[in-house]
Amino acid sequence: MKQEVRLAGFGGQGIILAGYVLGRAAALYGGKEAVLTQSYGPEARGGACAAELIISDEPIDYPLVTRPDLVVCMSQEAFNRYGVDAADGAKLMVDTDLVPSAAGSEWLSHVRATHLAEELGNRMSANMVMLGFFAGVTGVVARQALEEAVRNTVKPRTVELNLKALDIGFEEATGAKR
Amino acid sequence: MKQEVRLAGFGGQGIILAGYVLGRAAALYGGKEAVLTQSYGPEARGGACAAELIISDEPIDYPLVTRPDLVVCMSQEAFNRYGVDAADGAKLMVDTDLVPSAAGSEWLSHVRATHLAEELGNRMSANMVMLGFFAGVTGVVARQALEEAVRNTVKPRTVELNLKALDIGFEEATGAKR
Amino acid sequence: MSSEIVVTEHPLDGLLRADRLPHIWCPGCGLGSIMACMANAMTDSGLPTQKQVVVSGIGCTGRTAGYLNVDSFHTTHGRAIPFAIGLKLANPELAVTVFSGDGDLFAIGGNHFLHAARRNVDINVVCVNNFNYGMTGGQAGPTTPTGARTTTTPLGNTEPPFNLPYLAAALGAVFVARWTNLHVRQLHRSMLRALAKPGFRFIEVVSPCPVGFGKSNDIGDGLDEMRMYRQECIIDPDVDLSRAAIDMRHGSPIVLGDFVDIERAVFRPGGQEEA
Amino acid sequence: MSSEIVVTEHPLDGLLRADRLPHIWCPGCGLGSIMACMANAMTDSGLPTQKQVVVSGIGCTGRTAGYLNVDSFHTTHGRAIPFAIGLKLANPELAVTVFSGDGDLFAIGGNHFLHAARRNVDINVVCVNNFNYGMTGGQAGPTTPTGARTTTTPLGNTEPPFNLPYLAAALGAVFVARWTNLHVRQLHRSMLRALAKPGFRFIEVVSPCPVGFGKSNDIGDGLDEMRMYRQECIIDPDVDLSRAAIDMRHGSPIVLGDFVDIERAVFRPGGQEEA
Amino acid sequence: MVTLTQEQRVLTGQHFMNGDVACAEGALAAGCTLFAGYPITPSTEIAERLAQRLPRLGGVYVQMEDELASMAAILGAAWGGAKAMTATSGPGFTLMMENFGLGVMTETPCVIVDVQRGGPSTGLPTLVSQADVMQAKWGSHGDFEPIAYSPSSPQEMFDLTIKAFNAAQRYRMPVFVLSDEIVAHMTERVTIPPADTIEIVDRKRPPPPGNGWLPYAPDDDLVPPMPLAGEGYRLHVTGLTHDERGYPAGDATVHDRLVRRLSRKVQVHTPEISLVEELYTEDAELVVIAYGATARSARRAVLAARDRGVKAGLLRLITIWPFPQGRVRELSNRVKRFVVAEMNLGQIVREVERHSRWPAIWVTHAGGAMIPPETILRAMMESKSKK
Amino acid sequence: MVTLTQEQRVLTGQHFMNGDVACAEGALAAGCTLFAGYPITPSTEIAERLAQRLPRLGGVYVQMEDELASMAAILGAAWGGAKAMTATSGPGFTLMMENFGLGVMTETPCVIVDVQRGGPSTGLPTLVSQADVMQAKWGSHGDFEPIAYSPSSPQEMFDLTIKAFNAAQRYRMPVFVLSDEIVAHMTERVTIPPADTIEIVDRKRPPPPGNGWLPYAPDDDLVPPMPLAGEGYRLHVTGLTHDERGYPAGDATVHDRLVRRLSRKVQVHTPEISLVEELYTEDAELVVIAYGATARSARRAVLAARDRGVKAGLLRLITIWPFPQGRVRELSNRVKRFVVAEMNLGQIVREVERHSRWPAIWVTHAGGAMIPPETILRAMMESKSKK
Amino acid sequence: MTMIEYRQPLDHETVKVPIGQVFVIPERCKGCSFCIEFCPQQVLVESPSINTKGYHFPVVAQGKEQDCVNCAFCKLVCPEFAIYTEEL
Amino acid sequence: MTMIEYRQPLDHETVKVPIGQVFVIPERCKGCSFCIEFCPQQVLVESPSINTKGYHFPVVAQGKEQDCVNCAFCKLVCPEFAIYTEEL
Ligand SMILES: Cc1ncc(C[n+]2csc(CCOP(=O)(O)OP(=O)(O)O)c2C)c(N)n1
Ligand SMILES: Cc1ncc(C[n+]2csc(CCOP(=O)(O)OP(=O)(O)O)c2C)c(N)n1
Ligand code: SF4
Ligand code: SF4
Ligand code: SF4
Ligand code: SF4
Repeated sequence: MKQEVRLAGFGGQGIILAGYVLGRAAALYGGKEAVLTQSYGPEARGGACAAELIISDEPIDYPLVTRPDLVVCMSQEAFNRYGVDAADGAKLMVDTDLVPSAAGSEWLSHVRATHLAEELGNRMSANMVMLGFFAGVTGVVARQALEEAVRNTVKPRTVELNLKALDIGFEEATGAKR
Repeated sequence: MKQEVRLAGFGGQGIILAGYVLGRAAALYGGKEAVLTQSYGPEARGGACAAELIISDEPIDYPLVTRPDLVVCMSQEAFNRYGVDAADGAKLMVDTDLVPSAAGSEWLSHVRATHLAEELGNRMSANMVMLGFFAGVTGVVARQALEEAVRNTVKPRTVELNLKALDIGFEEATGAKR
Repeated sequence: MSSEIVVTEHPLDGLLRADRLPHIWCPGCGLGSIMACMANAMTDSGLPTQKQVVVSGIGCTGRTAGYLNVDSFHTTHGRAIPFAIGLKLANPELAVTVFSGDGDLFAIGGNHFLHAARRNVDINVVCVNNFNYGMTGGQAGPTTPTGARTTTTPLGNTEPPFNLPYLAAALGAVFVARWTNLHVRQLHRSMLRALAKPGFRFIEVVSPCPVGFGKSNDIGDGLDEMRMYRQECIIDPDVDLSRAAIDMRHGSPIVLGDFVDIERAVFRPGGQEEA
Repeated sequence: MSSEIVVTEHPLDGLLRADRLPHIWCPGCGLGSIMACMANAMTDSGLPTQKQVVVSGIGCTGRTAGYLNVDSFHTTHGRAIPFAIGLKLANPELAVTVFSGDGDLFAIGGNHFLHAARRNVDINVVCVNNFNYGMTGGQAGPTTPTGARTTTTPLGNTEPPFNLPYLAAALGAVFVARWTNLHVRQLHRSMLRALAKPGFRFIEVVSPCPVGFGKSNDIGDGLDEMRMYRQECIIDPDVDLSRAAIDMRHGSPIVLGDFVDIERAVFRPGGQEEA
Repeated sequence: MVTLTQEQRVLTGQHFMNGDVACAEGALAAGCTLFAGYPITPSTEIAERLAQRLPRLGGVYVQMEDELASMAAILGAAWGGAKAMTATSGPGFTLMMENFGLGVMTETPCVIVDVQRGGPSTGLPTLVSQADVMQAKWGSHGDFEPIAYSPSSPQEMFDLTIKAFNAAQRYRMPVFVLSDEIVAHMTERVTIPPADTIEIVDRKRPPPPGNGWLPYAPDDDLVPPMPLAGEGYRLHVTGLTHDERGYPAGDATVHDRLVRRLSRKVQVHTPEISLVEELYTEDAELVVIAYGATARSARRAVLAARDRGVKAGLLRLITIWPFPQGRVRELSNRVKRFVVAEMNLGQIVREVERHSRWPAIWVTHAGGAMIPPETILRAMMESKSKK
Repeated sequence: MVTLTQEQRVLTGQHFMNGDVACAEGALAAGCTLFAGYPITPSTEIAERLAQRLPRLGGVYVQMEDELASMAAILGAAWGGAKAMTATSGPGFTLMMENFGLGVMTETPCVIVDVQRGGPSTGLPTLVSQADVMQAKWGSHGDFEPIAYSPSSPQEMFDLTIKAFNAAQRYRMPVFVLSDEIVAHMTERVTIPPADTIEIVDRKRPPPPGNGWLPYAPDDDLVPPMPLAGEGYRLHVTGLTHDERGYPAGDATVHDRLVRRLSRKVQVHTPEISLVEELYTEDAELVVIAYGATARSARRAVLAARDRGVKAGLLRLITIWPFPQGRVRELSNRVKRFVVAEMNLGQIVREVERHSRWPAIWVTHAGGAMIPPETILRAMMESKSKK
Repeated sequence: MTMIEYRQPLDHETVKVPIGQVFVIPERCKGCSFCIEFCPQQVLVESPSINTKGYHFPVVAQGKEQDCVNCAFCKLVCPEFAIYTEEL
Repeated sequence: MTMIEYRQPLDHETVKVPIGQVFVIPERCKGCSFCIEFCPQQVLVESPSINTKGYHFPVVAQGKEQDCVNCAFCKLVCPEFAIYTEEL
């Protein structure tokens, strides 16, 4: 089983960190192979930004995502660009408030990640809310693996906050529209 | 007919200039082919110095002197180094006063070039005295060619002096020991 | 008389490669402000646009050459000055401005600055000092203030930075100034003065790099850094330049001004007689 | 008590690679005198010979590394300083002296000087200034006085030379001096002072290159140039260094002295806490 | 002499790391005590990691004013006793070439990492290429024989950096790690073994000073032992042609002997140095040769070809230099075709052709993106059908 | 724009000149208006000659602070309208490589003379080698296809410098003259023809500014016309990968297209560019391939071999790059063996082997002295007897 | 505290100053707020709506329609060439 | 005119100064005359004979055998390490 994942948004949202936590969870605590790549380059500054992962049970040779199975969009721009992946059969997840144009669409999963993070008291945790949601919806990695990855990745004093955000995302996933 | 010539002395004697005049005379005014090479390198500073020429009726391919036919020594050091060329059949010419160890040797040509230049009023003309002598003894290039080369090489105000020095050398050659 | 009018073109667009906007610079980066001053000064200088040339090295600042709609050269890292010298010597009619970053001009490119200033080559140099290497992601450079954190000085920079105006003046630059991207009016005027003079002219422009220097040093965004300039800068054209180094540790001020404006024989290549 | 005694060994031979003598330097070249001062200073400094290291670049002066019988490195043109920095940082016990030419240190190598001085790296730099590139046959360089003739400035040099002590001082060198190869006693003492200090130390030594600069400028041989030094030099340690440039056109003096001797925090690599 | 505290030096365990960071950790695991460099995309994270790590371990991170200085500094550092390293990319690699030559000539051990990006010139600063491969062999004036490792994964960034340090010490020379932007920037699992299981090679040490020992007289392995500054040997080290004492010798014979030895000391050890990985080459008729990131595409292509019943194999070059000419020669006697895939306009394929009996199939791209497996597969299938 | 007075520019007549001086005169004859350089043995006399000559003709001689600056300055000068040149040797050549790459990428015409001396590193500063030949092809990061002339005499230093200027203008790129210390320092007769008989090529000029003309859109010959700074084109010139407007484009497809075109513009013109001299190749069984100073030894060896009844021939490469692969292939179908003689450890012989059907005989020497004719002759005779 | 220089007549308190019209190119704005913060007359505020990139561009504050003195500071300081003024 | 510094007691006119012995290595000398010209006591002159390279090395002038004050200036200034003095 091999899955290609694309997390997209804009600089400053912690997209790359979310990708890293996901990959780490899969590769170190989830018994899988994982490779993470990301957009680089000056054109990416402050603008669009994406983390791409392949998560697989087999060793991974070609490391780049070509046809993502799972796509997360955390900005309108990202959705404009990657929404089409759905045509290729990808499952899409969006932050409802950040992708106005997707509002009400039934064929993708919605979560108000940023909103929920704000409720939690830290807008910057939206990435973890989204990650929890993503994992809950897709089951690509186990919850414990993700938690372990968070614990070993973020600064000690922010572990609790991030785990909480992850939780919220998982909970949302239970009731998420599929 | 091809002849290999080596002019040797120390820095400041005008050895390279003499070589240049000889080569130029042969190549531009003497109807011959000529190539001039010289010693370079920091080790040559202020110390030994040599100009080497091949003068030939045919085009010259390999440009370096390997077995000189004609050797001029204007210092004891040069003689110590190149005197042995005589063993290979080279004809040797020395400035008598500068090569004490060769004094009285019958198998080479002597000329008091520096002494004669001093008599002429300019020690620095010893190179041209020697060149005149050399040409007179060996006939490698015609006198007119040499004179033409001098005229076109040295600074205008020193032409006369240099031609005079050349003359003196030629005259010496007439009576030179062979 | 009314509220704002929404338009799609800007009066400076003619001097910009407007088809390349938006530029790649981050929100809150000061580079755009400084380029705006430059574009204004080029327009206002009275020099024919056709004869104005901009040469940049590599870096965020170096991208300026790609946005100004004049003959513009985006060279290699550190080599804008010698490239500019070649241009100027080959065609003395050109008005050549080098527009580049502090790392480009003073880290890898320091030697060319040294010699160009000594020779008093007839070029104008605008150096944007954002206290770090922006393009590569915020490493320390030779202008990073002592104590500042960057991605390569996680425990604080142990080195003293160059005092650029002092260095330029000591080398004999005929015009030397320092401003910030907040002092756009003075900067614009300073640029005009520089453009009007022959010889080696140098303007340092302090500018925020919020994603690099700003972030590492908890300054906040570009606006916050500019607020800091408003707080910390003093204008003193007569300052003893040897005391004008930028030291952020002690809350000592950033001294601004047009510091030097002298005449000195302009470089002409070896052996050429004066016209 | 008697006339001279003919011998075959010299008391400094131990600090020389005597098997390589005579050196390649021309008769009348000042380099040997300066190396003698250096050898004496190294001996007299009290520093263990084993820990003294000499690093040179390329040029006639650069050959010094090959004659001093200590650990010595003859690197590439212009790169003696960064090589020396690597040595020093890897083994702080070493006492590292860079001994090289004006072209090596200030033409191609200028940038490294700039940064090493700014950082106050703990190395000692001796620069022999013979006003030209000796090794390559007497071309103009950045220390060639204005108006001087060389093989590449047949009509006279149009550029102003660096004022090396001023530059070094402006960059923050902790010890700055200038002497000539005639002032061997003072030079020897200056070298001793430099060897005893931590930080970036700089000594410029003016020296004749009779086959290059001397010949092109009708100065005569090395002795004649030294007679000129006797005539033209003044010792003034308190001179305003900005006025200490060497200008041979106006018969203005060559100012000599130990000009700067200050304390300043010595470079320690990024993030290392002071011991 | 600078030494490292051992605690936290080797981060034994499993990590999810990008190639640049893994390279930095490999350096520390190999005993790197000094890094001198100048930032450049896409190698900068190596410097940044070491700027964080080295000072805390008692080592030296120094950021120089440019790449010329960086290269000179690591040479100096090596003579001061450091295991020294720098990291750069295309333009910086070019600038390092002069002092790389000094390192070759003076036999100075150190490691240079080049993370390849699109060139020539500034080209594509953030995107991949493999176009500096020939430059590693020919980029400095004069003749020399380099050693260059080509990692295909973050794990290999770690492993091969260690090997590069060891080769540098063993053969006394600057050694290259020729990485590329893809491998440097991708994040994967990296396993760091316990410190005591990591082989570390130290330079051969000479007898104590003073017995007429000649610093540039090689042992039987053609490598001279290496003294350090400050030990009392009164060394002279020069980039000029030198004799066995280390003294300048402006002589053609000495020069030829020296320059040949410097090349031969690598050539004779090619069997120990050279590393390749092979897949299905035993029975392959068509062998793809690739290295670095491209080898990952090649692997996928070979597997796909096997699926289609083609007897395909993969020869992955782990060392690019010295080129494994022996192995290529052997294979060329057996297989029918080589397909060489690389992100440049054809560099290693030239070496392959020199050592094989027929022209190879060139799969090239100047850079900016990985060569997709499909492109390689297509070339393989076409070559089959043409056969 | 700087222009030269015509009087005394071309010193028509016969001269006894060394190669360096002849090179400088060739530059002037070709219309060189600006020289930027930094002295280095054995090329310094080129600079010195131009320092004497250019200012008196109204041209520009500027001595820069190093070779990095020199190379950058001639690129700038070319955009200012100059026919610009620099001259250097090994270490300086290495330092020029980064901005040479900028010249390639921005298609900037200029001439770089490298007078080869013994390397690596400082090596043998005053003695000959030919060991920078591969560096001319691979010395800068990324892929490119150079043009390099290899003179064998002072006369050719003159002639080929002119050709180099012309090729630079015609193909819009930096062009190399790869000389060597022997040819540069030997003095021979040099014949300078009348100015009006010397072919001078000027760069193709674009249509007047303002009609949507694309500065990096090539003509059919793959070379774009070249505007100058100050003419009103509002050019943007960058070393980044760029599109036909000259604007940065961080894209693999644009990159591959651009880099391939830059190589192909040389490759497709190889027939016009490539120059060889042949001696007795019509019926030769054994062909010696050589260039530069070594070709003079080779000529002597071939003549000597003929004297001994061996059917020997000489293929002298006048252009080294682009490598005359076509001619080598043709010959390889006819002759029995190639002997390749060069003052390096084997560089061009590798190209020869790639394009011929059997290994060549390597006659190599790292440098410091010419390869004597006898050495080449011996190799020829041995190869005969082994046959 | 430094002086930022605005173009004002020395006696600007008493003399009638020129009145300016603000022009904005919303799509260019990256929301840095330089113009808003440093307008000497505090004429500008963030727009309530966002542009396609998601930034709040500057608009003239309610009640400040007559306050722009056409000093053009915003034109010089805007890094995005997204705002300028003209004399009315 | 500059001061070249010699090591002399301040009261050297009245106090007995050390007396030096000159040692010469003739084969090293390149005849630059630095020692001869700048010896503060003018102790040295050119030798009548030449060394193998042809240079006139320094010898103590006749009548000056007691004049060397062992200031060691010649030792420092000689570029060839061809002369030195020792205190008697
Ligand atoms: C030879 C070389 N070395 C390194 C780099 C990488 N590099 C690109 S820009 C830059 C520094 C930029 O800093 P600065 O000049 O201050 O400009 P900024 O980006 O801060 O405006 C560096 C190190 C390069 N392009 N070329
Ligand atoms: C990269 C490089 N460029 C040029 C040279 C040639 N070169 C050797 S020494 C030298 C200059 C020497 O001048 P300086 O440093 O003043 O020393 P001097 O010989 O006068 O003592 C030059 C240009 C070189 N060796 N390497
Ligand atoms: S990285 Fe810094 S300097 Fe570069 S565009 Fe962003 S803010 Fe500006
Ligand atoms: S060339 Fe000049 S500097 Fe070099 S050894 Fe001779 S005199 Fe001294
Ligand atoms: S200054 Fe420009 S980019 Fe910044 S908020 Fe104002 S209009 Fe927008
Ligand atoms: S100073 Fe030395 S080299 Fe010069 S004359 Fe005296 S002994 Fe000879």
